[in-house]
Amino acid sequence: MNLKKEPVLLNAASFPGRRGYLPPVSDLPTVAIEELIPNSFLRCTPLRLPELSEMEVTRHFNLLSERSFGVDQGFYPLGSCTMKYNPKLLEDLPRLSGFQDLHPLQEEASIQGALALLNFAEKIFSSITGMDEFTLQPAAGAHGELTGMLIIKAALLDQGETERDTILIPDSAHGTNPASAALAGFKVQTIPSSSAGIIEPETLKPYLTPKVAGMMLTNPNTLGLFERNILTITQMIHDIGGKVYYDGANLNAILGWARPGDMGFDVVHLNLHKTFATPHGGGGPGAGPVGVKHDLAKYLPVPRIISTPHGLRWNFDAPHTIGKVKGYWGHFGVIIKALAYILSLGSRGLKQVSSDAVLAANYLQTLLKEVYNLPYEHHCMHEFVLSGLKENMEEIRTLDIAKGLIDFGIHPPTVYFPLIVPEALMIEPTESVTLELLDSFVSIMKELARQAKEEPEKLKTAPVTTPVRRLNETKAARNPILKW
Amino acid sequence: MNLKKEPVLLNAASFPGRRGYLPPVSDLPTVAIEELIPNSFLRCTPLRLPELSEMEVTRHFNLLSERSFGVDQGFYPLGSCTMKYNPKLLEDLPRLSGFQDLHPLQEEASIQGALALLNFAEKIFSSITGMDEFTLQPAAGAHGELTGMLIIKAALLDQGETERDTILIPDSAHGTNPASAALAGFKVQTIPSSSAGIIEPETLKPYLTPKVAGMMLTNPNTLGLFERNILTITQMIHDIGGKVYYDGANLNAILGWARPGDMGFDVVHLNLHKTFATPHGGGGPGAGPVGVKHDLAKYLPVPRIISTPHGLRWNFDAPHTIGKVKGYWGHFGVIIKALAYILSLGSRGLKQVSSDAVLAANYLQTLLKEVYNLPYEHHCMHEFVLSGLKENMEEIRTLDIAKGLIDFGIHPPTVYFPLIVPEALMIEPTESVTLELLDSFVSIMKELARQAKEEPEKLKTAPVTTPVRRLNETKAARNPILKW
Amino acid sequence: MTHPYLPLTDEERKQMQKVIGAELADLFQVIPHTIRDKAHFEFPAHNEVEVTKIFSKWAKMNTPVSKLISFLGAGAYEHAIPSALKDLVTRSEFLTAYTPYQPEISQGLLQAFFEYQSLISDLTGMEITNASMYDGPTALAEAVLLAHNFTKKSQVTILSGLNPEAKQVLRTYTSNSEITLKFLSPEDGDKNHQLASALNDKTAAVVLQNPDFFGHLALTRELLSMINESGALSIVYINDPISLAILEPPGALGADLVVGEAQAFGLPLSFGGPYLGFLAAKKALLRNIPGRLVGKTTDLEGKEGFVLTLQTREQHIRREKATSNICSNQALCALTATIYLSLLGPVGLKEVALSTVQNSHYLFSQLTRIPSVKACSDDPFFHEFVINLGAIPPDFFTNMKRKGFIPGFSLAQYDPCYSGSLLLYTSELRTKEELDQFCTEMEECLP
Amino acid sequence: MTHPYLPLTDEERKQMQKVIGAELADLFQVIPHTIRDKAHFEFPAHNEVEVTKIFSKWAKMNTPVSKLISFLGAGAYEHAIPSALKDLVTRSEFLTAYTPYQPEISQGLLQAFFEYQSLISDLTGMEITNASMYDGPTALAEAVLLAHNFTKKSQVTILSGLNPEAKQVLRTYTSNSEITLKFLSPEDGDKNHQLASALNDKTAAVVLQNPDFFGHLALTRELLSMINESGALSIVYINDPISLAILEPPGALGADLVVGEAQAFGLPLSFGGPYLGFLAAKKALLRNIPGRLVGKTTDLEGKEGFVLTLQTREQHIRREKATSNICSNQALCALTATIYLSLLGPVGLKEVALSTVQNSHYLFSQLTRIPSVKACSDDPFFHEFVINLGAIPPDFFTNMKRKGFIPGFSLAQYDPCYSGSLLLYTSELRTKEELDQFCTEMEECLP
Ligand SMILES: Cc1ncc(COP(=O)(O)O)c(C=O)c1O
Ligand SMILES: Cc1ncc(COP(=O)(O)O)c(C=O)c1O
Repeated sequence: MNLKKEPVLLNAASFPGRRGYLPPVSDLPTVAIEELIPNSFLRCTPLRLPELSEMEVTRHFNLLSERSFGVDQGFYPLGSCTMKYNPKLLEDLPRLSGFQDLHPLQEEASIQGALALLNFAEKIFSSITGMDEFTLQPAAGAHGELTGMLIIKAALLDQGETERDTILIPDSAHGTNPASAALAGFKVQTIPSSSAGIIEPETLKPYLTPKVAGMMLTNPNTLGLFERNILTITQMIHDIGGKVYYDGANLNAILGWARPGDMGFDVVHLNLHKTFATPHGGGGPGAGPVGVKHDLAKYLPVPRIISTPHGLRWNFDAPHTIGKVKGYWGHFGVIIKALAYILSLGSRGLKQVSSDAVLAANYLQTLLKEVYNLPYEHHCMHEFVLSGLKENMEEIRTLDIAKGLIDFGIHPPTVYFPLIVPEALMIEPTESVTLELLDSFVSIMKELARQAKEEPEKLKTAPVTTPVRRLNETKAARNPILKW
Repeated sequence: MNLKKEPVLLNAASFPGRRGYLPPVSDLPTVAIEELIPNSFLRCTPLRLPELSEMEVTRHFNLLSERSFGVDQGFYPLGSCTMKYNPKLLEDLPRLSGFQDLHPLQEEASIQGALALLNFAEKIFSSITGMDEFTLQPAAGAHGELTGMLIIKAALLDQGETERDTILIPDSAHGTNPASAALAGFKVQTIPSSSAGIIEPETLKPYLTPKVAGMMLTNPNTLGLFERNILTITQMIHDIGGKVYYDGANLNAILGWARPGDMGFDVVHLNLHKTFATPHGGGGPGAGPVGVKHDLAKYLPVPRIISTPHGLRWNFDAPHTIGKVKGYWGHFGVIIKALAYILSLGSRGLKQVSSDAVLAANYLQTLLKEVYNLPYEHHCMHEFVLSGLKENMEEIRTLDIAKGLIDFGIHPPTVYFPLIVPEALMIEPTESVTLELLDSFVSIMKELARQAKEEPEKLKTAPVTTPVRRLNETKAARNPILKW
Repeated sequence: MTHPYLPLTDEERKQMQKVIGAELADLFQVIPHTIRDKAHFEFPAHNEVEVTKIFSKWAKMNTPVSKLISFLGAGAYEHAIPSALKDLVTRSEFLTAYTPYQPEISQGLLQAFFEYQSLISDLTGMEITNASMYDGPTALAEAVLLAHNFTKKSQVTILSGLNPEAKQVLRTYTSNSEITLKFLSPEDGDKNHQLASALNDKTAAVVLQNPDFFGHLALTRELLSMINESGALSIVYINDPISLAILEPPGALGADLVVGEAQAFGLPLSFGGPYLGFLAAKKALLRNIPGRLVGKTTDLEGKEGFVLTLQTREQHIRREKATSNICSNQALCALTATIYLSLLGPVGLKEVALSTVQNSHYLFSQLTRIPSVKACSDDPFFHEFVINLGAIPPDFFTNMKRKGFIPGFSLAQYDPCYSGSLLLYTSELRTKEELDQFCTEMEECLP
Repeated sequence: MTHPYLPLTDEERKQMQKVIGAELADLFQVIPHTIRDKAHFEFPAHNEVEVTKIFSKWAKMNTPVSKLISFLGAGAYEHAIPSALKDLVTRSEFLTAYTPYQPEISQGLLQAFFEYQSLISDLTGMEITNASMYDGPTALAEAVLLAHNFTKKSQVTILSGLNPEAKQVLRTYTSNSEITLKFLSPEDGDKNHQLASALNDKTAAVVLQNPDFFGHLALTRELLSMINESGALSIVYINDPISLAILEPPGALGADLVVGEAQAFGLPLSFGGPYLGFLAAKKALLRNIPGRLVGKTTDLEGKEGFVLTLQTREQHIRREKATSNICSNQALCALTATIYLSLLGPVGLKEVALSTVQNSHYLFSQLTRIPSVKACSDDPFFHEFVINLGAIPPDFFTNMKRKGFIPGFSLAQYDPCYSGSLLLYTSELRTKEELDQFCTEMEECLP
């Protein structure tokens, strides 16, 4: 309890001669460093690092933690991010010494447990998504997208399809989709969503040129709407020889109800840090395993785990592989957590997860559309997008609503995304919520609508309960100060 | 970051049908409980416990934690309590499975490590205090006092000294001292401190009747002053056949500089949760090992650890023992932490601990006596007591100063103790402080003195930055509400 | 000297001495030099890695129950501990705080202790609960002292089947008081008989453990009303309060005081401590109960909040006349129990209780099929029971350990008259397979 | 269904459906039934104790380096991790937060990332550092793409001694770009020679690892000025940034980009991840660098605070024209490194660096006394070095493991031409006794 205290920067808290840790030191007779390493390589620039005692470091980061807000602190309906509860059990398991102290280059006989775990995780992910084979290497969702795009590229090149250089991407897509496609060497063609918020086959048709390498989709899409034409769409892309990529960010909507593999997707990534409850950690690390259908399996990154009479082994022998996308084998620690989550819920539990997530989103949508604009009048899946206030929208914008929520102890929804919805407020409650919490969120959102009408100044200057008020982002960008 | 949110009570947050944990359950074919336990014993009163999901429990206790204040949050100069930093290493060690999962009644062959650890701890405590033998059984300081008093009682009874029923205790003593003596069956005689704040031999002399069983002292005493006549005092008590007890609460002042055993004390308790950095945990658990001189060793609680050709063993065979003062062997988990602290610092480090603690206290005393009354004009040891403000003391009391500190993010010192100092403010900075912190504390204390003069109302209504303001303690006591 | 726990640098130390106007040595000058000269002890400092190695070595010299299948109970009980518990209880705001004497800055801790008091009161069926005691045995001792002070009577009767640890502590605590303890034994008949023969108008209190140390269910409304009618206070001692999930609470049956050991509520075995004593009572005893109490009140703006209350009972105010000398208690352990109970809830706690009952009754029935194993009683029991092996074969414990088991607690350790008897406990953690395997191995190890 | 992670009860679900005006099944009606019908997969749920058992079994099937004395390094380094680190980094406010897009409620995280940027900039001697990359290899790949985009040139020269993991990832990342990679090898001469022969006016960047994969110190001001003069960007790759405690920082020598793997800053080995990629650059490259940046600014009252800044470089705004596709990064790992560096400080970090250097040089000198062990080079090295055993005896690794050692990394795993060569690393954790014992055992296991 310390919000009054202003944390200074570490370097300002430093005092020469203090220390926070005594590392073990060599017990050999001391040799001057100059006798071991030529002087020319040695540091002459002074080494500047903060000097603090253990207590000061502890207080500093405790103080910083008190100025941060996680799922454990309160409601976090951040659309597209699936800020569900991160069960504490998940944190204990990667810390088992048999996992934590394993070097990535140990010989296979000493890592049979790790290989078995990874192998099992691949199979579980396959069964959940309806895909045939998985790589666990990608570090996050965007990294999975890149991996998937490289796989599609490799497959096309392999077939001599060098002309196919375009990836179709809906205008509602997350920015990582076009960015990943571009990084893999593709051009990006944006496909407009219909007035119903989804992709219509007729809209798509004109874009199906021989240049098309494939399409990226998330389903439900970022408006929280299920692409009801998905079978037609994937068929259309397949018919012209393209591949379809599934951005797994929204898998939490359909767990146990539908599988991307059964929708015709060729490549899928998962966001373990969304759907499978591994904590976001203030921005990462996540993990973005990628699953493919049989015909693309040979392009997956190396190594793959294979079963041999001598136990499980790494197999690097894959002539068609796209290569490695990351050092070693992926975010092992994150994969452990996701797998523990999956095993804790079982298949029935996972289906209940998406059922509850969808129920909670629709409940909020039903009650909030009374005072906020709902651009697409359907039932939603696990999230939905509002388009600002019904009244006084000129004066009070989505940003003001977001900041107003902070003063009620609620983390704002995603704002101004997807880009196709003006004044977008993207709300994803997840399945972790109680009904009381949903009801109190609705009251607060309505109270903010009332304030917008009756005391707009209050909202325009919110938040007031935080250690700092609204920050000048333009100044930050115009005159970047990026270090002390 | 959540101070705006008001935590409701657990029972109010409960909703039927929710659960926070799935325990393992028997995999035997289910048998109705009535077939195993007669109905007459079974619960018919409904079982009322809160029903919450894991996330709700997590958020509830996170929220409660944000309304609490520990050493990790900021300066905690709580006199007599030695609120030093609790190193994080200490928390890791009791959690080793070889300690944490040890049942207290396991056979000795399977607990040799635990016995070796305890045996080593006894020896280390002996060397630090200059005592001969230690028991680790007492659960806290007061419990150590009771143990020590019972030992003295047993020794006297053993010598047929049934008349000796009085324990002498200075008026500056902590309340546990008289309470413990009384609990052990003694009468308490209070000895007044001199105007210099210590016990003078002449003052003591008249109390030295044949009824005297012994004396309890802490040295330095609770005024932070070293009892300079200690050798005379212990000699005087010994001369009349009494025993002298050392309350170890203030050992942090003299580690490595002086040992109670060398001052003539017969029995000593330690507060591992003060001197040896084990965390207070919001009020406990602590540990209060008791050391004695050879002649009293046979009265120590059973069992004692002995070394045999078959390894270390429990020895219950002690005909003079006072018996057990606690189930099993003491606060094993706390003892581990204290020992780790001691080993981390070594003997030189411990002496530096008390040197720094004394230095910090004198530094504060020197600077604060400008604006606060210092009743005893000596250098202090590890703590000192102020007697309210120099100016405007009628209006602004010690309590107001304490509450005023809270608004600056500082935990108040101990107030109104010791009882012999009017408007006492008892300040113990410990060795964990930086000089900046001490200086900023001095400025704040001076700022409060200024406020007392210039805006007394502000102080009288402090704190204002806390989730609640000053609470009505009279109402709480008059109409006790002790459960939901 | 610089050390991670000692932030002052030599330069700062010098500066401070200058401000004080004295050298460090001067500050210690007040200590007689004869004392200072003797203050010698010497041992090296170790870095974290070294300290960890030292303790790991000790830890490895033990064989914890996590490496075996243990049937040890006898007052300390292995139960599953939820993962979320540790994370919450070790939040540094809780862990590193002192007793919440400053309520404005301690509402979180105070609310948690208020919740603890409420939970224990509800579970035991009592009106008030204090904020914790050192452990079960000391809680019992304090309850007995309370009864003595409240009734002004001196005889205390302890029915058979009290945990020997509690017996011993009770003896120590009352050794210098006017209290006389009367320990009854099964030879004095069943508990009704024992009580009838012992109760008189000098009786301050009767102590009754339930389930008793041998696992038997002993507490009835009749026993308690006999005690109440005599003018004595009834004190019920509970060793595993998980039993309260399915047993009628002593408060509902008329108990005056319910005390016990709540280690089972989420605290690890930890070789015997720290554990958690609880003490619950009827409202009539309020002014007599030991230890801290948290009460609800309002602040100067009328907002609800919590404070330590009725402090005039306590040592820091009442000194030698206090209801007890206790100061530091088991606050963090009480917080642990509070979180444990919040996570388990009524359904979870019942599941744990029922599973332990079911597992132990199965084990009892399977073990007593072994020819050399005799049941010691067919009275109803909770999750512990006694078997008699006639004589325990030499190396029996060693052999069973080699096979991976701790086959229970040899009662002879407390009392030679029980030689040949084992007290066994099974928790919700055991599977049928493990129980069956244990019975097979027992049969092999026994003649 | 009730489950600890699913707070809604069946009754609440019904109530919600009523408010929505639709049944649950209706909500999923939009999914074509042919899809729904196929969505079958089946596996059981497990409670915490069961899940823990499952993972413990897997964990026990491994032999971690904590059970052995390991000389494996090669890009992932065992170092002591301070106890205080875990406690701080797992504070739930950090652990369970998303990317700090809402600055008012995220000042703590933002400040920590600003501190991370500052620390890495200071250590590497660079002007700017981003808020983290996935790992060392991907950070390098992004740096190369940056150089290509910035210089508009396409040739990239990689001097010998780059970590093979980084090589492979670099190949993958650039496979569909205009970039051509030129990997040089020791056969092309020393690094000066390699550079001289490869550099031309089409060179976008030169990549140089220091210490290189074989442990050698390679980075000199001359090399960097040759690169800079050619108009190419110099990219220095660092595998264990603890080396920066005692080596002259690349920034001070003129590097344009410094990237690498910071696992050594307090992250456990964890079988290869999550680790921490860092990317530091000269200010001139600011608008081109990938990933998040935290900047200092002021709020509407003029108070200082932190925000994510220059977001127009990033994918969520610039989409296919973004400097990179990275979104989630390694935030918590960057926080870990920040805490690690705060605890270690300059003195601690130097001690670690010096100890690893001293231990490894001692080991080198002792090992190369063994007749069948040849030093592969007498160039100066940091804390890793290569020895050649001629041929590695069959069962050599198995035998050494039985004796409790992992005798380093067999370079043949990356490249058969290195058969017989071992890369060895020693950390500050090793004692002289362990090193001597290892040498004795090596001598025994080798012909
Ligand atoms: C729809 C969608 N796709 C992709 C991503 C990128 O995932 P990551 O941040 O793991 O790289 C996100 C993350 O916010 C997302 O919401
Ligand atoms: C001087 C003194 N003696 C004794 C005690 C009692 O110690 P404990 O709280 O561990 O029982 C204290 C605790 O505050 C104390 O300050």
